[in-house]
Amino acid sequence: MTTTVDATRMLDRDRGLDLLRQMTLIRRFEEKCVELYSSGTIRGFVHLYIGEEAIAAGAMRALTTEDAIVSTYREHGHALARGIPARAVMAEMFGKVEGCSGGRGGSMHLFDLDTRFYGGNAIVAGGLPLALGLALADSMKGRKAVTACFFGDGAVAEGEFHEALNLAALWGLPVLFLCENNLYAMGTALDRAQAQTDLALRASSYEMPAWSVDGMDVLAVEDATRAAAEAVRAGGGPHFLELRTYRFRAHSLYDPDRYRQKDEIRQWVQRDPLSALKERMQAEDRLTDDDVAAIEQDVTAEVADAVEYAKAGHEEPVTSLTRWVYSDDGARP
Amino acid sequence: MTTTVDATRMLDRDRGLDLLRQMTLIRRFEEKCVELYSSGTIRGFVHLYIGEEAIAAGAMRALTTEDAIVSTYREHGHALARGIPARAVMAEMFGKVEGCSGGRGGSMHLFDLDTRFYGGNAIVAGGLPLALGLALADSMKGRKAVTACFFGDGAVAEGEFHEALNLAALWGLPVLFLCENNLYAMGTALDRAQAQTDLALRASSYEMPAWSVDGMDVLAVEDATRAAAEAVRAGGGPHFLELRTYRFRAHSLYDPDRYRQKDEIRQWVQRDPLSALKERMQAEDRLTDDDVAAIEQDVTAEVADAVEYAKAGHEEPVTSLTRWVYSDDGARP
Amino acid sequence: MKTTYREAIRAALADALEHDERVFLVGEDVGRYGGCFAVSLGLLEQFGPERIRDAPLSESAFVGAGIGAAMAGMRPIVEIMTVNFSLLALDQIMNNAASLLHMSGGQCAVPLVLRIPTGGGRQVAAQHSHSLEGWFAHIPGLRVVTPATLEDARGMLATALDDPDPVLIFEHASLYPMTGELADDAGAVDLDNAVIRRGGTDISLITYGGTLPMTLEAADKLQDAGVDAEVVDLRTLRPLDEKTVLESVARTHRAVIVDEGWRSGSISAEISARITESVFYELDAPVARVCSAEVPMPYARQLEQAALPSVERIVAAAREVVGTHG
Amino acid sequence: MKTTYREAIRAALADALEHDERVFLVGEDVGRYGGCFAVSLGLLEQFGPERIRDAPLSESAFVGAGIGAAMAGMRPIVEIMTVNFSLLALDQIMNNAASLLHMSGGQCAVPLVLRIPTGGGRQVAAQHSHSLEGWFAHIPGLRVVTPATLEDARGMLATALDDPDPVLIFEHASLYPMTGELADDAGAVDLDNAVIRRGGTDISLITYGGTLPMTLEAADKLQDAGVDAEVVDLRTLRPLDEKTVLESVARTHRAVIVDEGWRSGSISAEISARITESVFYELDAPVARVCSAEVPMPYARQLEQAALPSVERIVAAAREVVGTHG
Ligand SMILES: Cc1ncc(C[n+]2csc(CCOP(=O)(O)OP(=O)(O)O)c2C)c(N)n1
Ligand SMILES: Cc1ncc(C[n+]2csc(CCOP(=O)(O)OP(=O)(O)O)c2C)c(N)n1
Ligand SMILES: [Mg+2]
Ligand SMILES: [Mg+2]
Repeated sequence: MTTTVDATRMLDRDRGLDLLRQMTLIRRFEEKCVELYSSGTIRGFVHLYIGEEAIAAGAMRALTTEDAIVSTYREHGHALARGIPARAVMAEMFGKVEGCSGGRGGSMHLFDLDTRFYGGNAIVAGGLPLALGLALADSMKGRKAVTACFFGDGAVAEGEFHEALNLAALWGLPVLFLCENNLYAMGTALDRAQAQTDLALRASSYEMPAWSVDGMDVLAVEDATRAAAEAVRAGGGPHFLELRTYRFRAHSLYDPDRYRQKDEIRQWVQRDPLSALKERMQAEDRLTDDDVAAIEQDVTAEVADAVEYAKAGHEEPVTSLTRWVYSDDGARP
Repeated sequence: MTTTVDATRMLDRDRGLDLLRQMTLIRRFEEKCVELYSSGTIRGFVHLYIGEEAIAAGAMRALTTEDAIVSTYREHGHALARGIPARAVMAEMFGKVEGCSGGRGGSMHLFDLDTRFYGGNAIVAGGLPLALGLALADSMKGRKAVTACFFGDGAVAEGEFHEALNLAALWGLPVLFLCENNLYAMGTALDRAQAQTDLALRASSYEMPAWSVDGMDVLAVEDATRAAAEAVRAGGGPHFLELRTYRFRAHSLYDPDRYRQKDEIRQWVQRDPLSALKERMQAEDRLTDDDVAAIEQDVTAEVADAVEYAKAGHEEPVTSLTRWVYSDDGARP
Repeated sequence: MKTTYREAIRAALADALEHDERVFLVGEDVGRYGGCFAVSLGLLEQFGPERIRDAPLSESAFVGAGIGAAMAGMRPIVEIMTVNFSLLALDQIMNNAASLLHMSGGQCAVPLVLRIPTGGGRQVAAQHSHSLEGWFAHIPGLRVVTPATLEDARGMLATALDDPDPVLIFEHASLYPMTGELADDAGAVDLDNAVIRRGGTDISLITYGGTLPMTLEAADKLQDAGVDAEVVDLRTLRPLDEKTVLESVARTHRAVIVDEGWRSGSISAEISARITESVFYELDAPVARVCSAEVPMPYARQLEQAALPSVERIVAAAREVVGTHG
Repeated sequence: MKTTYREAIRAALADALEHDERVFLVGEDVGRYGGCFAVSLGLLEQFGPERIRDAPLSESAFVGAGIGAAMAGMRPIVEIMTVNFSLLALDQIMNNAASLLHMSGGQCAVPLVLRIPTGGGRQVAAQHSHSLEGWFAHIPGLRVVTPATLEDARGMLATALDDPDPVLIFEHASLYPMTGELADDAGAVDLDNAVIRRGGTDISLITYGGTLPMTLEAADKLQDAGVDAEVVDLRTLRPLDEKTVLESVARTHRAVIVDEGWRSGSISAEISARITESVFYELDAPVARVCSAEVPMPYARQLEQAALPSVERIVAAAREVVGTHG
């Protein structure tokens, strides 16, 4: 079943502006990253979230500060929407000490325990077992927290996906599985990777409530996430959401993107979640051109400030190379 | 759906005698193994098949010599029913050069490429990926062979199970998955290991035909296996059978079996597949006491002969310890 | 008090579960079954299914779950039934447990304890006889310990649980029935130092875990042959207590390393390399190694025995090194 | 002919696919995408989806399928996208590929070729920068090779496919763009011998794979400093060509091993141990090692560079060993 937007909530202008600002921040932040990557300031692998912003913006708005997040290497959007300062994320991309992972993680490993953001994980499906453990710890400690675990459609083929969904359901763990189905795992289309292409059906085979959501509709994502998270929080055990989306850019800034039809991309770009929300708000007279201009200005300034902050940041001296291999040198929490 | 026995075939006395003899051979062979284990002649891990004989006997009778077999560490029954001489199997248990694996494998690693028996595998679910490859090779070579892959209910929780079923279905490989559901994985009952306890339903979530069979009814097993194997052979892609059974003995000769109710065991023992077949044949006047006596005598002689053969076998000299680590020394096929 | 290696570990587990509510045990058949080596027998009845958790056959998922629970402040003890199955969880161990602290710039400590029975010698053949503890010691971010005595079986767990980082405790299956005297007040032991189990002046026999008993036996045999051997128990394979090893070799000027791992690329090679690097000019003879033959373990008894280190092979190697073929 | 390491491997793949119908390539994104390092670009169009098989993210399943296909007489080439993901298939590699021949008493040979890009240096951080080829070389039953030149990139695959046993070919990702001249008739090369890439009399620099280029550069720098260094390229890490290494060290009496793996328990330790065991009395100085720092690879450029072997570190280590600090 696909959730439908509850129209009464649509009337909330602040909510719309908030979501629009969030998605715009992610979009502009990543556009800046592309620039900085071309100029060689940002290195390594960079996986853009452009086109998928509605999921991070909508889902995070439905979660509380008590909840825990487990993410992937395509996590700039998750990190920003969770509230990690753009400064700390950008500084991490620069590899500076001021980065949210001290410059040791880079784009694929953004961490922030203050917001219970347990990191980008660069092993496909590698984060799912971690999510079970976080949820188990919270439930053993009697916390009412939900662990939200993001992963892509490609992860569904991994053995760890199966082991994790079975164990979560078997133990009734408070995990919310958020599958970002953008139809491709690098160059491999969903139907060339999965015998069962209905991912919600796949998840429900573990006796876990699962449904699909239009991942290009930020309001639908927020509503579905809230409903599922509440069910999990209420003791309903793990839930699964398939968020149908599409990445507008290549898999990573390395990828020439030879495997997708230009037409397919064009069609999805027409469903750009930012434009979609704008149009909807405008249609309901909830958004003025000034609002949009203000958001753009505001967000551009935030990104520029983040870049300045990152530039001004410090490089860790090589003398402390082996720091954090063990906690002895101060990491013990 | 559960398959029903086609009564007309029941009239075939030879079939009944053949199956009864096969099951009796496995039963007596393993009873002898217990003796030899207690006396220290057989060492290592020994996992008894007693109670599950109907599966090996029924399934193997439905397969052809072209077909390939992948098995587990509980494979004495599979090996004997496939036609590996009791002598070679017993010699392997003794660790003799004359054993079907040259004494290097032991109880858990019976191999015989003449019958395309690709071995007992002691890593739970470790054999499933091998089965895909055997099937892929056969299909690429244009052979009409089926790869029959045995594994237990416990294997269903492993990531490799998921990866293998998905890949087999995705690539339409000629694999017949034979899941011996004896309700326990060592001390862990099915419902304490699987969120989805209907294993045929689990398998069908991969878009593969799957059904459950009474694994205590040798005729039902043979018929279901034949139907499934024919479908696979005809190009129907992978099929899955859940064979419902029970092990009458402990997990291994190490296991004190503290975790099962004596009552449960008693109830299942009343469904002993050997007695069940005998009663059915007797009820239809297809079996005389002399037949039973003849089979027992014949089988006892075969087992005794196997033991003599194994005793007379040779111990590999330690000078050839590192033989077969690489093929240089002659293994190249 | 008279006890066994198995009971000592069980007592350590019970202690930890009793005194720290953050501690729980998870693994295959650790509860209802009592542990495949009966180590956790009775703990389920004592502490209940919440804290003695039977897991399905899903090594990667429950090891990863242990890592996640550790990150969130629990003190999980995860048992992998045997090292032979640890390969299925190796991605979680190397890419998560060992890396998270560093990847997160010091935020994500992983106070996880993994208990892993290891070793060969029981005729369970190629897939069930691995000795990979030295191999795991290659991974930065992990601490790898190998209790070889009742004291260490009793005391290493508590210290491991106090460690903010992941600790892998490898229990050699052949040691479980080992019986002996243990002080009633035996408790936590350090995980930092190798220990000299037997003093000697002629040669240093360096070993750990399952091969300690046979190495001590070899030392006695050597004594009869007039060779006074010192026996060093590494105890911790990562980080190595280089100091104790080097000082011993600097005293005896000769060394034989005994290691059940396959020879090439084993921890014995690392120790040999470090000895050469640090006390080369103290050596009176090349460092020798007694390891397992480089073969997937065969089932046949005589072949398996020939593949494993033995008192005879240790004695022969030591005599070769001291040059006393008397 | 002018070519690159990447193109040389592609040519070797095309050759094999053309001349042996038992050969096929399977892995993640080897087809439609062209391989994540563009090694197999164009092969799908040339050989079709039956023989250039894109696999889902299921490392254990498709590596195991390769093993099974090899047992049944095919000659599969399985690509694991990078070594970082090979841990997910390690059970299949150690417990099946490396063990089946022996476990079956010589019946089940596994003529499988695994191609595995490896190595760090591209700022892709802790989970994507492993150099585990030396670690894999610990496993009996496997052959582990590390092409470091255009000739070996072009020629090792054919020989690996002819081998009746599993061969792991580790391609260091930093070598793919390496450009140079390759004979038009370049073909199969042996996998048995280490090769001296540069003759020298003062010291032996022993290395393999990704660190060969910097080691040769270091040798030139050392020449300027009056040190005549010999450079040995191991080429095959298992089984090791001990003879070539030992003969070189016996001539130069000094050795530095350069290895991108983490230092403790790396293949460099094994080589050091073997040198001590065999030519101890020929050594004029302790054997030294230049390895990667024992740290999960950090993202920050200066930290990663400090963690990896470098020309400077090799030169410094060599000068230390020859004692010429001039
Ligand atoms: C275990 C593993 N195998 C392969 C890779 C290489 N890889 C990185 S991302 C990716 C595709 C993942 O696709 P999906 O899960 O759909 O996420 P998306 O990139 O589409 O967001 C692959 C194959 C990896 N990181 N981990
Ligand atoms: C990967 C792995 N984990 C654990 C084990 C130890 N083990 C051996 S058999 C077994 C139970 C398997 O149960 P099931 O698959 O139902 O087969 P059954 O023994 O009931 O025939 C376990 C846990 C193993 N061999 N492999
Ligand atoms: Mg995707
Ligand atoms: Mg079972």
